[in-house]
Amino acid sequence: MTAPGLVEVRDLVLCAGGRTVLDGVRLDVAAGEAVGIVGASGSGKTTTALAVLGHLRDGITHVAGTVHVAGAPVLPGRPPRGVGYLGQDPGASLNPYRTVRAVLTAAGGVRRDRAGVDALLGRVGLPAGLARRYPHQLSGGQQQRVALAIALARDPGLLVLDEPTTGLDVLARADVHRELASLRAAGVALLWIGHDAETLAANVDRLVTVADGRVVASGPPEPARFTLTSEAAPAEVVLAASGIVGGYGATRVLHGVDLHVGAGERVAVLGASGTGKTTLARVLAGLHPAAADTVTVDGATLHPDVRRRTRPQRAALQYVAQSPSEALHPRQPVRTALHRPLRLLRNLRGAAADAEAAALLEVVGLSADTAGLLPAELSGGQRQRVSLARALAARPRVLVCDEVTSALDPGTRDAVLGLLGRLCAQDGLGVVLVTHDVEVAATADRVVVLAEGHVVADGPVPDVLGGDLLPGGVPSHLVELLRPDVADPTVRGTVNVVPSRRAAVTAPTVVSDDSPPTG
Amino acid sequence: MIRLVAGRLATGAALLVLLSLLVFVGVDLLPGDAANARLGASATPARLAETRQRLGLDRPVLVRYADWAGGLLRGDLGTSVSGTPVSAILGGRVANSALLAGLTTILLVPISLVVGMWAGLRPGSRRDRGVAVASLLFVAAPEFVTAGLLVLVFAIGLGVLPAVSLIPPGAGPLDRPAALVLPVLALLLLHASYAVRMIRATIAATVRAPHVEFARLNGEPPRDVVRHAVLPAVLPVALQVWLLTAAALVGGTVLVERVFGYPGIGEVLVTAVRTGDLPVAQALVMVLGAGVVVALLAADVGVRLSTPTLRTAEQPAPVAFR
Amino acid sequence: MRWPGTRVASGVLAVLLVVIVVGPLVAPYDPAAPVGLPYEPPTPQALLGTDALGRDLLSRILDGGLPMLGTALAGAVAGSALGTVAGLLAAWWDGRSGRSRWVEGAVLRPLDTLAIVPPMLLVLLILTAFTGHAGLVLAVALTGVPLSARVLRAAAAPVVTRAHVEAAVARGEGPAWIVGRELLPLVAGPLVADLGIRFVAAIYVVTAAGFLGVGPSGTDWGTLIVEALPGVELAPLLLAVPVVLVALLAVSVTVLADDAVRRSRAVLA
Amino acid sequence: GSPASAPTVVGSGGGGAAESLDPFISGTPSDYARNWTVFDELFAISDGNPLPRLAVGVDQGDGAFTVRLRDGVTWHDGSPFVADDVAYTLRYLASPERPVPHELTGFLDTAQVQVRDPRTITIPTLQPVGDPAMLFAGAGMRVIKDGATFAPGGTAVGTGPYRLGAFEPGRQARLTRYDAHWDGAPFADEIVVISLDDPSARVNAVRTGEADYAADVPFTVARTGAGGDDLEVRSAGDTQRTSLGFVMNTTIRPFDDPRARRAVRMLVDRQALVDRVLLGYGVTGNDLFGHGARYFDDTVKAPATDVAGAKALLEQAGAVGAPLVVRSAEYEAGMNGSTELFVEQLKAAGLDARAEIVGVQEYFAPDALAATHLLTFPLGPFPLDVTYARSAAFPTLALNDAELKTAVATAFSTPDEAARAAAWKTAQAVMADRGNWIVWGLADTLAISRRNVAGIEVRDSAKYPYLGKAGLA
Ligand SMILES: Nc1ncnc2c1ncn2[C@@H]1O[C@H](COP(=O)(O)OP(=O)(O)OP(=O)(O)O)[C@@H](O)[C@H]1O
Ligand SMILES: Nc1ncnc2c1ncn2[C@@H]1O[C@H](COP(=O)(O)OP(=O)(O)OP(=O)(O)O)[C@@H](O)[C@H]1O
Ligand SMILES: [Mg+2]
Ligand SMILES: [Mg+2]
Repeated sequence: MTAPGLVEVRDLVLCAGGRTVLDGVRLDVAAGEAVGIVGASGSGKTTTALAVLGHLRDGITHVAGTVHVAGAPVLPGRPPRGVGYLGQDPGASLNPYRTVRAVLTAAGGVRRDRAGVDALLGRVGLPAGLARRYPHQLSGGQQQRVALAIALARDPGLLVLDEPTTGLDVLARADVHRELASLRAAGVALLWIGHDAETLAANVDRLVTVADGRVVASGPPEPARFTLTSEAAPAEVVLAASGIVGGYGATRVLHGVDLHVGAGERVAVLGASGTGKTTLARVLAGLHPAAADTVTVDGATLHPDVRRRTRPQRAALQYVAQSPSEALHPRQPVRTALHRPLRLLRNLRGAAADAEAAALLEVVGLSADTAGLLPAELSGGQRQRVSLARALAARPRVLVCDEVTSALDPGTRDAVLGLLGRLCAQDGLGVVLVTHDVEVAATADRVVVLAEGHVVADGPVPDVLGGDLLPGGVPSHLVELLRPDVADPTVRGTVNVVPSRRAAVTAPTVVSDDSPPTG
Repeated sequence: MIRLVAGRLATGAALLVLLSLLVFVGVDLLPGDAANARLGASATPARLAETRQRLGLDRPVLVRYADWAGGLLRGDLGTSVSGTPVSAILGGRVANSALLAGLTTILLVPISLVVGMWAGLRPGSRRDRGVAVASLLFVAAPEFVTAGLLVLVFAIGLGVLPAVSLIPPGAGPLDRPAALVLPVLALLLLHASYAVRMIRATIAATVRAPHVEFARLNGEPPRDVVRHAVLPAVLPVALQVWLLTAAALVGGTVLVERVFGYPGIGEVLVTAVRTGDLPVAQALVMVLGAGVVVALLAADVGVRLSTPTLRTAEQPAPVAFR
Repeated sequence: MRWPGTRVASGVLAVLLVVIVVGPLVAPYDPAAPVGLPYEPPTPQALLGTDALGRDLLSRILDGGLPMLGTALAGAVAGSALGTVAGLLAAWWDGRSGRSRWVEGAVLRPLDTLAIVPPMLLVLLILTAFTGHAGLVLAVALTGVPLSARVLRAAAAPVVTRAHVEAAVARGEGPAWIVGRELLPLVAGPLVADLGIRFVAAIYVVTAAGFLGVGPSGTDWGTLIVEALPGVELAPLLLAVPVVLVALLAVSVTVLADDAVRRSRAVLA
Repeated sequence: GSPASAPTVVGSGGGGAAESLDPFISGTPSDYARNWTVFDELFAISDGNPLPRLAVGVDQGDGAFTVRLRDGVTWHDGSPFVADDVAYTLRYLASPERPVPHELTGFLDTAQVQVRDPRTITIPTLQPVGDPAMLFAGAGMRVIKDGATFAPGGTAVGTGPYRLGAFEPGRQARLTRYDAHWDGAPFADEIVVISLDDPSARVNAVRTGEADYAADVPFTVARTGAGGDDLEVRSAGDTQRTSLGFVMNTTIRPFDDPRARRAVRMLVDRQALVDRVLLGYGVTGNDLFGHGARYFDDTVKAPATDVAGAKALLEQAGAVGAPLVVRSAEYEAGMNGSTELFVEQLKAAGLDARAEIVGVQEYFAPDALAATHLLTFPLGPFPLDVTYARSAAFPTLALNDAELKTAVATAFSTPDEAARAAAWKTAQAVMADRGNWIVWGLADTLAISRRNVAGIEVRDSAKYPYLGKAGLA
């Protein structure tokens, strides 16, 4: 199984409806080697990975080239044996209609008994008690590991991993990275796709870069970069919130969160998935009902419901939502997106509004022509800038940004974060940066760490994020902070099974006894 | 789950009450009334007035409604304007129509599932397109036209099946099963076609779902993929379609019943509405409405039970009890 | 799913529409006046033969497309429009957690009441109340509203929570802007598909009403089908021509509507 | 005929599920066919004349008449038929609990009925009745047993040629032979009366051998042919034809003017309507209802078609361009079709005519009737008493004419045969001259039957034949 030259892709050309998707890809994976593939979105990473599995998605046709796995051709449609596959989205990969045990009993085409299933779970670091659950009753990390267990059920010599951690929060990501590291150590070859070269670099032997369906670079990875910045402490406080309590129905998500932001200060709110970061941001924005009037901007108390806030209050606190593709109306041009707040919050119309819109676009680094385009005609980074411009149109004092960079590739992400930094410095704008990404948090002035709806740390970036790095680039100190079993013993044992609003990110609010015993 | 069912039944009952009031007042507002219909050409004004008085039609509509509702609470469906108690008119007929609807549904389930799977597992294939077009054609043709053609071929042409549903007194349709074949077939062609279309589409979409792709790419045998990953995904949708079809069949057998002279509620329904026979129309609205409420509730419960995310939503994860 | 279905369907529909729209102008005879004896076979004078009262079938077919299309379209559009407004409002109020739910109830409860009346009964009741085409339009619309509302509500549910909708609320937009400009454009796909289904159902209602004896008189294709039934043995064309035309119309519209569903992201995603 | 079972299909014109054992609630043709066989009437109509059945004669008295009853008649349960049964029947049909008042209660004082002896009964009248036998025959009054009630699920005891066996409303009734019938034992052992609403279903049932006889089938069946060697299409004959026509509303313009009425009668192309609506299965009418009844004047001719003359008359009446609404409902096959064609004929003559097609339950709604100019009206071969009584009692249908009123009143009340005949002649002459009827056609009543079915008689109407003498030859 582990003969040299495990995977040989030679001059592979795949087309989709006349368009070339893969244009002469050449790729080798040796037995036991870990190869990473990076590239921009749409560059053909997934298509390559699936080709290695002998699978072409509907609409893709094989034009030329060969793919051999363990010496046997796999294209077209002859899936190799002994190759495990782990998809991008663990939540969607698992059969939602079967329990973990039912799936694992027959996984890999072999029947196994109870002990066999438990052993398989053990291999990926999961307790046997999980076997009775359905996929939606698992956290994202647990789902990912069950999927891994299914892939391992074939006893593969090669694992094909397609962005296995994109949907996961810091904790789950660290867990998965740990598992993969141990597999790699056990001699399983990995073909690992990601769009984040820095994270991948720490985990593979060799990195291949794909662009427009072609392999453009190949070589050993560069070491991880991790910069911690900290600026001077700010003066006057623009946003102050104290004792924020909020939840959904009877479930309480925020248990008295305090937050203050100074003028020109960037405060990152960091936390695992499902800890209530978005809820917090929405309470601040007046979009989610909160228990009491707990938010003040420049000393003035804001009504908990945005519709009951005065016009200047609405303008003073602006909220930039998570996904740039959802934040803009797909059928409205950028001009409309900017004109509406100008008209409603600043009473600008016609030529005055046009001029102001152009100025806003310039501020966020976009050309004035952008005004006529639809969101679909913009790149992700451009879209995010338009959202920012729309928020800035109100001339806010505070900007609450919810994961504004999570959907962006590293280059665009840095540009957007840079822009925010500039705005803080120039206009004294206070920024709340909600994120689950440590690297994003590292660009702020101060970090507030949220776990289980409690603030568990609040301080300058180096204090909170310093220390050793775990595989996957997560500071070990932070992992300690986020482990909630330490935080509140009273809620132990009640696993939150509220279906997440986004299927990809399902995480338990409390990790109970059957959480990974790590290692 | 029990709370859901109880709650939904209560809402359903409330809606039925609202509905009965709407229908009662609405039908009363129609031009002409039962006295007119009853007397026909012999409806001289004097006789008309007397008949109205005898039937109580001269009283205000709300008083009559209250009367009717009171009777209903005591289990009395009232008396048709023809003088016959409504319960005697409806009696076995509701059961006969339910039999027709039930048989159709029972046959519809396996047929639509098998044909839908057969087509949907190979989306875009020749057989898939064939099924799609054929089902469309059957959906587009009114069932009484289909039924008429069936009679022409199987009863008059080949003489193998009865053209009309003659059920002797004291017997039920099940005592003459041959009489059920053509009516059920006519209903089936229409409704199964619809179900096949829906199920086919769901299967075609499920086959491309990530969890199916994942299972396949990790070497699960095709038969197991269909059994474990495709079918369970289709079941909630199919259940909805089946039960909604059953709901549509409640009172939807009218046209076919008429073609075959089947002793169901069809003819009663048409006559009652057309002659303004309020007590009968009301009783039917209640019976059929209740049938639909139950079918819709069953659909919801079925979907809930066949979807793990919904089924487990109200209970904690299994391990939490340890 | 790349098959010629869509193109064929568009072609058939185009031809049918031309026949329907131009038909009344080119009909050789007055569709209401007898031109011969009943049930005459096709002759050069009456190309499709005559109907039960000796009127020219071809003229009646040509004349009857427009009323049929008019009724079906008006009913379908009215039903879909009502359903859309109700569905969007319901989704909008439902989507705002923690806020009062009574509006949703006020919008949906009457529709639920409609939904539990078996459609055939509803058709009978309505057509007994309002004879003629107005009644048909109403019957088609009312039998369709509950389902349309549900479909649109389901389609709008994922849309109402989108960030741009919240942004609109936060900056103080009114309900007209939110429902009309934020939500409506994003449910256009399901809306078109629903319209297609309503349209086919409308044709069906017209025929069924005629069969039950509550349909309007005239040359409406649905009415022609029903009128042809008693004499089908004498003149099969009387039944065959309108049935085939209605089937072609229904099939081509359904194929195109299916296509609209397939292309609309909101339904699939 | 031989003693064999002869299942008979009889049409049911809707409402079959409401069929009742009560002969006074009868509404559908199969109801009639069944009840007419289970019960006997005092007098029946045969070829337009009263035929003594349970009664053997009537003696006129002062403000009352005395009915002599047949001897030796027994009920199906064996008890003898007596005058008390008739008295009970009259009380029963006058009972205020009944949903619909019976037509006879307008003529008879049922509260004052006197039973003289078991064979004799005296019935006081509320208004003069010239021909009581005809009154009873026209009203089709069956006699029920003293004390009878007709609860659903129960049975019915009559004196008729067949006893009621199993019965399910709207489906079937099985009738078994009553050997002790006073009119001689019937032929068939059993007759099955089936209710089928849809005309095609009735025909199909006979064609596929599931039934032997179906009454009232569409004309298209006659055109297609019976569809088998052992099948035939039968016509009920000339006297059983149904008169089809329109009635002009003389209470509003333009038909308050006799010239306008005459003009329209001159316009209508009767033959064209017969050819198309009836497919030729019938003949043109002479604008008088009552064809087939005693005293019907078939010497009267309808006005000749004369479009120019009609237009001149309309001009004189000032009715040119007046809107004409023709109201119709399909409560008899062909009503709406005839209306559509009739409207086309009026339009062709330059009149502003329009058809108003409504549902059956609102057709006779008085307000709407009062506002329409013409309405379709079919009438079977009822006695002239019934025909004229009905139209006189309804303002929209009535012709307000002194001469007509006197003639009809005389015909109703005079016991003198010759005077009655003369009065009817006068009444019909008035209708022919300035009447408001347009009876354009006399429609055949067709049945499809197995050839060996014999003995089916027409009494009241061919749509629900008398089965008492039926059998398979
Ligand atoms: N089934 C398909 N039919 C047609 N085109 C396809 C199909 N699947 C992918 N493509 C196209 O092929 C190209 C490569 O897609 P692929 O999924 O391999 O990208 P990727 O590098 O994995 O991107 P991402 O990082 O967004 O996952 C894209 O332009 C995509 O639009
Ligand atoms: N509409 C809702 N109804 C019920 N519970 C909800 C709802 N939305 C979120 N929750 C729950 O509230 C908790 C906090 O959610 P929130 O979205 O604030 O988390 P987050 O920290 O933003 O997570 P992420 O990093 O995944 O965005 C989670 O447990 C989530 O499951
Ligand atoms: Mg990819
Ligand atoms: Mg969030």
